[in-house]
Amino acid sequence: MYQEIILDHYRNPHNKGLREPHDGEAHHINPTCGDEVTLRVTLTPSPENALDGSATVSDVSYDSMGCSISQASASVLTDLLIGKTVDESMRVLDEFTEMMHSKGVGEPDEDVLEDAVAFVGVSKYPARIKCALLAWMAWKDATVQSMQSEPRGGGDGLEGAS
Amino acid sequence: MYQEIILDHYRNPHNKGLREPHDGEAHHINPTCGDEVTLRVTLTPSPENALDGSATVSDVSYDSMGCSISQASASVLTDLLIGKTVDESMRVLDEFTEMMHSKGVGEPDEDVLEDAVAFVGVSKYPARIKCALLAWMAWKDATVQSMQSEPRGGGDGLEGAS
Amino acid sequence: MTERELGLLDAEKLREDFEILSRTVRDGRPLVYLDSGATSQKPRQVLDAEREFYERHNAAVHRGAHQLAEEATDGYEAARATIAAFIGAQANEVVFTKNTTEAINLVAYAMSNSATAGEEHARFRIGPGDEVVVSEMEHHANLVPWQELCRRTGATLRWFSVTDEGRLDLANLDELVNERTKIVALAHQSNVLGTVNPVRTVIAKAHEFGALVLLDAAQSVPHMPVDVRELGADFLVFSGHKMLGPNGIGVLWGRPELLAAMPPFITGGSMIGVVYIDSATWADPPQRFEAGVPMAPQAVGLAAACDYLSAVGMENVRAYEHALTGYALKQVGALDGVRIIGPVDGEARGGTISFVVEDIHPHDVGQVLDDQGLAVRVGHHCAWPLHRRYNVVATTRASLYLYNTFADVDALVEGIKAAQRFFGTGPGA
Amino acid sequence: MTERELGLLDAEKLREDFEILSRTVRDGRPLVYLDSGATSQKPRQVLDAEREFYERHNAAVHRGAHQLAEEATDGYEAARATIAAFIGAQANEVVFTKNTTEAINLVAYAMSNSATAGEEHARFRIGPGDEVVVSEMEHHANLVPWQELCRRTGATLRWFSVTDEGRLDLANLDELVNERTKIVALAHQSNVLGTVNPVRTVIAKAHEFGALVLLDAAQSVPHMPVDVRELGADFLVFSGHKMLGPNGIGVLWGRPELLAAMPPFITGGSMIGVVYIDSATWADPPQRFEAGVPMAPQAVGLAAACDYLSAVGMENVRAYEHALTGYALKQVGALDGVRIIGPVDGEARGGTISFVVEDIHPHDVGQVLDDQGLAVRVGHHCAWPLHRRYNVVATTRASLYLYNTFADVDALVEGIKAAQRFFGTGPGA
Ligand SMILES: Cc1ncc(COP(=O)(O)O)c(C=O)c1O
Ligand SMILES: Cc1ncc(COP(=O)(O)O)c(C=O)c1O
Repeated sequence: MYQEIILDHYRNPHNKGLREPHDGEAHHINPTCGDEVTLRVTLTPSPENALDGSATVSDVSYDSMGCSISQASASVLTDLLIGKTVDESMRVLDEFTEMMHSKGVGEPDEDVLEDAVAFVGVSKYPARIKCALLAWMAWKDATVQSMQSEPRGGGDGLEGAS
Repeated sequence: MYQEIILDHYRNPHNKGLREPHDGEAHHINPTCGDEVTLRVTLTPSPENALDGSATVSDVSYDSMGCSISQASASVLTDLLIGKTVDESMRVLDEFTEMMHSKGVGEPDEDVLEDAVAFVGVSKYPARIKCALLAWMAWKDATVQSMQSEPRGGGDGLEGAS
Repeated sequence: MTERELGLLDAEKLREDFEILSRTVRDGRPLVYLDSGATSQKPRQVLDAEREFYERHNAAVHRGAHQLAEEATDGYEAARATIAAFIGAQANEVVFTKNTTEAINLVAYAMSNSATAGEEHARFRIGPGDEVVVSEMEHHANLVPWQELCRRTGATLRWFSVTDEGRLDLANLDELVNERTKIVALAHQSNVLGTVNPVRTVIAKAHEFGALVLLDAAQSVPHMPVDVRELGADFLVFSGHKMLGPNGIGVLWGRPELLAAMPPFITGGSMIGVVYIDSATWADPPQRFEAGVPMAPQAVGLAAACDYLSAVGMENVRAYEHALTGYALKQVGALDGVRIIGPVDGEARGGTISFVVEDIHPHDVGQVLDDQGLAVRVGHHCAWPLHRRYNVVATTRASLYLYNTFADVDALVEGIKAAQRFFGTGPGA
Repeated sequence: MTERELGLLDAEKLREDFEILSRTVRDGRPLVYLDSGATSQKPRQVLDAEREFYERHNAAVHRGAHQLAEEATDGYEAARATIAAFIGAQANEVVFTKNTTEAINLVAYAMSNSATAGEEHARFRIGPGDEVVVSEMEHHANLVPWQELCRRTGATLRWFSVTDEGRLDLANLDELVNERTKIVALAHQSNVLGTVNPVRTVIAKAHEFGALVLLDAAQSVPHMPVDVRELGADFLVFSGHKMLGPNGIGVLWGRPELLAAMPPFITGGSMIGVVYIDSATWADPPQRFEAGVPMAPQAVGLAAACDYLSAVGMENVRAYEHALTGYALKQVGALDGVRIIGPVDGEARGGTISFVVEDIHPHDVGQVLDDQGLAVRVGHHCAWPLHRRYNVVATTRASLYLYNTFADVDALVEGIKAAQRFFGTGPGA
């Protein structure tokens, strides 16, 4: 289960460290082991200035404490979702969640999941699924929150993410 | 277990029906089946006018609702204890209790228990032991109560029992 | 008539799965087990499933990251799904308890605990002026916990009567269930009368007033198809040991939104969110209500029992028991000096037959039956108020299950006659 | 060194009784089970006893008058006597619960219930101004129920600290235990640190003020001789599944005069004196606390576990585990980059060894160990406040029992080294 990609992200996490500005933030804890993640999302409204599925996830940053799987999964998440629309991101989330519950059977969609397919092996270890999903669940909460926030005006998001 | 003696006492119970006067009364219920007994004891003080172990159990009467074993056991009790001193009666009680917990092994003392030896077979049926003991436990309570009551004066007891 | 004629269920064949049914009692008499209402016997398949768990997969569930712990957790959660499906529910709506009794106490204590729990549990608060409704035919398990809830909170206990025929008396339904009613706790099937109650009527009335309804299904789930969505209750409880499953496991089913709004009952490990030295938060249901290392092997055993019953088919179980009960009501009911306490017709009633034999105390009836190898129950069957209602101290109860035969009923009838002969009562005495 | 040199206990021989210990995991690795602190494995003798009950004597105990019911009741009560004797108690002082967690909740709820119970239960009343004392090293099972008791009653929770070395800090004993203290609830042996607490000192102080003491003996009764009269506590609780017994059964031992003065917790059948429709009275202990059809087969299984442990000899179990633990502390403690959380010397501690491996998360340590067939536990082990105290989110825990060998400890050491190599940390990285 410890694919090289996972270990790489674990050793050199991307986008770690909380950043400003942000539209939504979520703090999730894994009650069975105490692992924690705080994750922030910044959205850029669509050209129509809507904070809906067509908005862009312009930044994701996080701070976390946890095992290799939870750390690497947070890092891969940021790589995958930054720059995608909310709708596209939710599709990735669904695909990732489904893979995590696949018990290692079935073919994850590599086009959608990219590096995240490395986590397919984790799905064979039920006790670790929560680790892999921790950041994703936090991302979902933070994004829903962001969509309910006041749009900070076009462009801000991208600037903030730089 | 249904010895002829038991069935006889069941069909023709002795001393059934509550009588006056009495020094102590106890009401016992068997919580597993709801059987009930109300039992009264009258004591006659010893020649020294003491209501202690040397007092005489001058009357026992009861009212009850229950199975053949509990009915017969109450009836046999009255036959055995009326006329004995409290000390002697307590010895019979101890002997009876011991026999009921003997699981049918050991020789009950026929000199002490007389007709009550017929209950030795009941001791092999744990669920029925409580039935056999119900009146005896009530007698013990009522007697302890009687000993704490005010002596009603010599003779009264015996008159009352007539 | 033999059960073969039903063509639905081959009791003789099923009996082979129950080792204990081939034993003898009291000097070599074949056992005739007529006490399944108290607890059922367990087929080999159930005992094997439990043993296999211990010998292959035993570990603390939800607590380890090693292979055994994973297998144990999988087994436990798969069992939950099987048991949930057996009553038409989703897995996350099923809470494991040690028995029906704990499941009822869980709901009753959640209600009193909500007084000091957060606002999110306000839905369950209860206090002076509020009412709890039960019935005269409840098992103590579905009566005393509500008496105690009322004592703790100052709420008032009210109850349905039963009719002379052994049916729930709905005459004062409109008066009993009203805007003060917080919860109605009712037997789905009586463990004494056999009566199957018209629970839909009561549920509909209770829901008019936003009251909750808990069904004590300890005697129904083992004997008939039960679908919680169809019934429409809010909570439903039952025990594993009465439905071919192991002892030490019971089930609380609850509507998910209600479980989510309920504060916990027993607290400790595995039911928490975060724990600080002076405060804690709760996990989501069902975990919130399952503190401590659970009875995973028993859950696996109960799931095997559900599989066993499903393979026979619960419709077949019901139909077979219905036929058997009809026969027993007729045969026992025809005896002189025998009075059945409960409905004498087979409609809306299960295979529990309680009766009194004139001039013979139930203890004595039971004893004579026992001497002939028949295992029945005597006493008040944990339904003392119901017995008081019928002016009897105790009854003799024969309770049937899928492994009983028409020959068992015949043996019962012969046994009752023998008791009458022995005590010189009844016909011919 | 091998265990043979001890001449006390032949672990290799005992292992033959545990079918599961000969299985393999993860692609054919022999199982090395180091998670007995979570739950123990069960010997054949225990599983056989339980099965024999089901196949020969199964019936509802204390509820029937037929032969099976008598045999079941005898088996259940004989089991109670055996288990009581195992801890130096009388049978009537032993209450069966489903686990340690329920046993602790039973006492905590009895205390809050006494507010609305009769005067005869006044001894257990607790309210604002009163104090409950626990420690920072408690398992959630012996912490959260007391938090909740305080929430229900307005009493105040206080706690002992632990020292850097993993010992109970008694520095403020005089201040913590005082005339306001109603009950002290304390682990006899910590499930994380392994520490055996100086309970006699605490008990003596508590009794000066008439406060009750409950010992959480879930981790001590399985591993050392325990005599309740010698200890002098008021209540003592433990679980069957951690001492070779079945799941689904636990024990509350209590001083008889205290049990007699306690109002009930779970109410229902078999725990009553008389029941009316609107009120009820209680049976004497232990029945008062055992509502519903109990887990008789599990009680019989637990008695068989006690017999098994007694045959080995609890002094031998303690001595053997002491030697094994000493070896493990030395070997694991000697590893670079490994820090043991808990006493590093073997005195007054049991065979539970929790540790952190520098720069490797416990989940990852556990995973690498699991890949080699080693079953350990990772996480906070239901002792979150304790982990916070040591500034760690989680630890890896190896817990030993009588069937573990010195070779198991060697495998653990090799496993930790492998994890360090894999993650490129530790010596040589
Ligand atoms: C010290 C201690 N107390 C209490 C418990 C709770 O035991 P159970 O989960 O069997 O109720 C445990 C084990 O989980 C424990 O180790
Ligand atoms: C109708 C009914 N409710 C509740 C119970 C209690 O079940 P348990 O003793 O398994 O908790 C029983 C059986 O004893 C019952 O028949």
